[in-house]
Amino acid sequence: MKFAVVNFPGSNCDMDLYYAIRDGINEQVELVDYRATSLDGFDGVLIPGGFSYGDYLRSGAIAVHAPIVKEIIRFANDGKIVLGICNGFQILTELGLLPGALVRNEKGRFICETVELEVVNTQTPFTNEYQANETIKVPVAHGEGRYYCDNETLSQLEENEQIVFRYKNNINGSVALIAGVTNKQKNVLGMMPHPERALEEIVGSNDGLNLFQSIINNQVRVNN
Amino acid sequence: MTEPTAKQIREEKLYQQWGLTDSEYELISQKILKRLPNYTETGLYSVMWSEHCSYKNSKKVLRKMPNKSNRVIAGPGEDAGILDIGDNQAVVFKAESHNHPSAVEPYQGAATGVGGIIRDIFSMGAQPIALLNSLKFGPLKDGKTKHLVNEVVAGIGGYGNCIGLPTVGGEISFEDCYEHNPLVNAMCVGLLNNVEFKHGTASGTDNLIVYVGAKTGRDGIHGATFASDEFTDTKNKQRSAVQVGNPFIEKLLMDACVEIIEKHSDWILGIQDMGAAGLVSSTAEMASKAGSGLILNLDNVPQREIQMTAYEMMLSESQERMVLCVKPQFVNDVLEFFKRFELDAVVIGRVTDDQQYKIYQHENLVTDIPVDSLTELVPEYDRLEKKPARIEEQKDYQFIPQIDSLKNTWLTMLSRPNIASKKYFYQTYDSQVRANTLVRPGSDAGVVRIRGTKKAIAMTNDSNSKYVYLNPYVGGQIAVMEAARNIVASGGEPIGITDCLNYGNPENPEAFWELDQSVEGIASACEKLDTPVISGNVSLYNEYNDVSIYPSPMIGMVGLISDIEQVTTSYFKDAGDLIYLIGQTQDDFNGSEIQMEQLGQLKGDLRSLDLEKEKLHQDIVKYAIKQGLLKSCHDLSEGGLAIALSKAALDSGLGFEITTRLNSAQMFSETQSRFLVTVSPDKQEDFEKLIQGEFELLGQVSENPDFKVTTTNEIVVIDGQEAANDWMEAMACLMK
Amino acid sequence: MKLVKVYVTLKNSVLDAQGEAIKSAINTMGYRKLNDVHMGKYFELNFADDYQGLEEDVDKICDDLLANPNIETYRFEIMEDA
Amino acid sequence: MKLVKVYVTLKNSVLDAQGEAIKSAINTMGYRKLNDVHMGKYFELNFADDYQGLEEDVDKICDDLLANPNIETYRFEIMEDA
Ligand SMILES: Nc1ncnc2c1ncn2[C@@H]1O[C@H](COP(=O)(O)OP(=O)(O)O)[C@@H](O)[C@H]1O
Ligand SMILES: [Mg+2]
Repeated sequence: MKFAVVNFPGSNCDMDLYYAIRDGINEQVELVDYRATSLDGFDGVLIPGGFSYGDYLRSGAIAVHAPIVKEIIRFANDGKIVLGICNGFQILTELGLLPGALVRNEKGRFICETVELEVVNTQTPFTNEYQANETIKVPVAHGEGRYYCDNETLSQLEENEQIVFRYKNNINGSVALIAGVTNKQKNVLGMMPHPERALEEIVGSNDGLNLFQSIINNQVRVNN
Repeated sequence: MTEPTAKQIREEKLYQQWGLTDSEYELISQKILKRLPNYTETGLYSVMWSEHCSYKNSKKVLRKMPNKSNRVIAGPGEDAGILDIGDNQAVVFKAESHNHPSAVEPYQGAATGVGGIIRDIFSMGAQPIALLNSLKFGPLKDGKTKHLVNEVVAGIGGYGNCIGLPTVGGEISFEDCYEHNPLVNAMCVGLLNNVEFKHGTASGTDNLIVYVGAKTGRDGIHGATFASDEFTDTKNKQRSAVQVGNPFIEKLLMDACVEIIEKHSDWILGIQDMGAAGLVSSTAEMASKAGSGLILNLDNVPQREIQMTAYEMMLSESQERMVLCVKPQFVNDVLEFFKRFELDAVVIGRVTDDQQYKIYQHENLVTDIPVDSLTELVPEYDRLEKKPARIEEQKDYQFIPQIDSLKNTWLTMLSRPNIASKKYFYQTYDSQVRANTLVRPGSDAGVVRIRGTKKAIAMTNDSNSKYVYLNPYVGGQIAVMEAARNIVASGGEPIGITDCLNYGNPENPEAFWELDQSVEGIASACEKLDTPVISGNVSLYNEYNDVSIYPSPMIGMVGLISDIEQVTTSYFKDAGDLIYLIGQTQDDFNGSEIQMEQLGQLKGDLRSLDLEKEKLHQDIVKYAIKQGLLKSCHDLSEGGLAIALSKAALDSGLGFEITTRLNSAQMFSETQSRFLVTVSPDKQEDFEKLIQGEFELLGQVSENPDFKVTTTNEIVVIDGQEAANDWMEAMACLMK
Repeated sequence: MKLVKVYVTLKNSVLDAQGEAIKSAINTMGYRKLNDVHMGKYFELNFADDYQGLEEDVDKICDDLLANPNIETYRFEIMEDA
Repeated sequence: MKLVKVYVTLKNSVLDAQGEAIKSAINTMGYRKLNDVHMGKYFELNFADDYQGLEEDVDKICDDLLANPNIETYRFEIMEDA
């Protein structure tokens, strides 16, 4: 598979994702500039963490107006794989590709810690390598990671099994402990935790590897 | 707006308000210029001749520190020092203090401190890879200090998190003397792949000076006490001197500078950040190093505010700006290059061969002075020294703690602010971005691997000013050795240091003696370890109402881990592992945390440090780690053995059961040169054969989280959960 | 120049963590007769004098950028000249 | 209830990083007749009706907490009842 890592001004986990693909799962990957207007030739788009445009207005709000974004929307609507991590998740909600919003942590402070997540839905292109209800350890690092949606949206999320990851402990005050959600079609995932920081035991955990591996598996399955 | 004339400046001695002395002013007007300096020129001299830029008070002392080793590629005098780590790679690091700006405006002061030190690293052509910080505050007893702490920590996190560099280590401590004069020191470490690149020079006639980054405003023009009511009617508008950081722009600037040096070093001759004293300091230093002259045209400088004077523009400390010296044939390439990063880049001047520093504004020549007179001709001072009376008076005093209940004292000590877990603070720093962090805050040193190699870099910030206060020489040695123990315990080989020397007024002979003595101590320890001092920073005049802070040298040490397999952490790993104490424990309670707890003040002298023994113990640990004998390793510092054991246990969720030859009081002794290590039972023989000499097998790590301790005079069981609560929650509780 | 003032506030259904924190800080300071605090954003935008269809455009700018309709509401005022 | 509206803005001479970022975003969106943007904070505080000396106290609250006098200025309005 060939992945694009979309780089916005202020993205700072772009290389982490790049290495995750190149060294973690040995697939093709390229950085794509926010001014680009085409994603032709890519099978998956990854939107990295960081502080796009300084996150100066709201996290992810300004990035939504970058040229590449139209193409990301088209890509997602074609049913292709889109993954947004941390700031990438914030951008996807700002874009409306994912429901809800990410607001300031309940305690108001930035939090960097390795947390336990429950894999709620293993029937997605991003989680098929995990066991049902498996607990995984993945780092978080965010100040605005509290997932919010209204009750109606929440019931829809539950009904459509869009909730993919939940925190074991509610570190930031998220609605229903939500750490990651997909769109209805399940080809777009946004999550606050950083699986790309959990690829090797030596950095503390390799539980994130299966997420990337799942994407590959899914592709194989689709192709067959 | 009318500026005072040159004559007025002399007659009304206005230069004094800028910090120039009569004799300095005379030197400038009579020997150097042979005329009276005008307003702008006087301003340039006043900042360039300040202690901060010229080190005129401390130079003599600083020369005592070793700065050579076979790894040193660049030492003091550059934006940051460079050490060879093999494979054509080098580490670049420096620490910087931002004490006064943080006292005035804590969030922005701390944030711009971090931003400034990062620029020092990437202006050397290095990719910054990690941040550390050392913070000292007054006791957390009132809202004011809590606010200060909150804002400083938020500023440090805010900048580092946004720019995307992991903060992997640091320290926070609390003493009365910092109540009105907090210390905020930040360190940045970078990795250099282009070892050849010469940074920071502006040489070659007709090469161009290019300005890149944020626009210039009236930020941080402190010296401008001049700019009082006489010549401004919009006083308040003019006076906002606070620098505000913009980490978003700095991220662009960092990426651009690293890339231009890596890929296009042939386009440029030099690159330098605009730090303290902004434009003047960066350009004058570049020209002076190259032995060239310079012409600047201020009309081209990007400006954020209107009607700025030449003086204001030259001295502005607006953040996130760099200057480059560019070969004329590549100037368009350079300007285009930065445009790609959406950064403003403009030509503001060119290099000349007359060694004069000339500034034009609105077509007037507003400055015309010899370049060297700004950087080289600064007078150096030999300050008076006097040993403070307290030192002689307390020479023979020895504090011995009174332990009525080991358990109670143990728990009390765990929750002391200087000992309690600082996670409440450091968890607000992203410590993992870039996915290279192998050891996060919480162990002895932070460790970051170098991707694509087996190497890793260990780094730490250490300072225990209580020791330095009691005995500056030994205290200085201890600061270095404690840092080294942190590196060694993490599996690293110490290779060099940077420092922030935070002291009181150098014109006070006692404060100057403290500076001199402690630097000698630092120097002797560095020589022993072959760890040169390759960069650093001096912050003098830290006092309030004529009372100085404790002499507070902060040591930032970097170590090389040749194989990531050797990375070692401080916490226990498995139940059943054997716990050893390396080093002998004596009654060392002067300057200790338990002295502060029980006596409420510092008193007495320190035992002199046996550098041989210290080095030996470090070597033993290094060797044992290389042999794969240690499962955990922790250096003993504040609070002694009791605290080291507790931390190792609490971070692992395990407990321990020990019996020691020490008495209960000695559990809190702070004797130097000690390590706490654990060894798997099957390695016991190998380990004991190796260490021989001074060690004690204390007992074992236990599955049960309780601490079971037998001293020569007591048997106690401390509830692991209770200990965890006291240690983990103390900071959050105090900050409420 | 036309000055536009924009106010963006969180919807009531979204917990205003900052507002809560400020409220408790104000209480700690000793002011006890405070019922609640909400924190929002305030923008001043200066447009050219001859701007046609300003109101409509500002509305779009708010909707598309300055506020996130999932969680926030906005209102604005156009000051005739400033 | 007495509603107090507080507006906190950066002093003119202080770099407004947020305002600049927003301005260039609005430009990218195609609205070009924008001269500048400033971003500030907006607070609504609800106090008890019978609050004596409200104005003075709000002033203190602003000075000590809501605004950072080093870099910001503030103003407020007391709405008689809300
Ligand atoms: N301001 C800070 N920033 C980052 N890490 C910190 C900070 N303060 C303390 N730490 C981390 O907490 C751990 C314990 O620090 P410290 O109490 O100084 O212990 P030690 O005496 O073992 O060095 C270290 O890993 C240190 O890096
Ligand atoms: Mg320490």
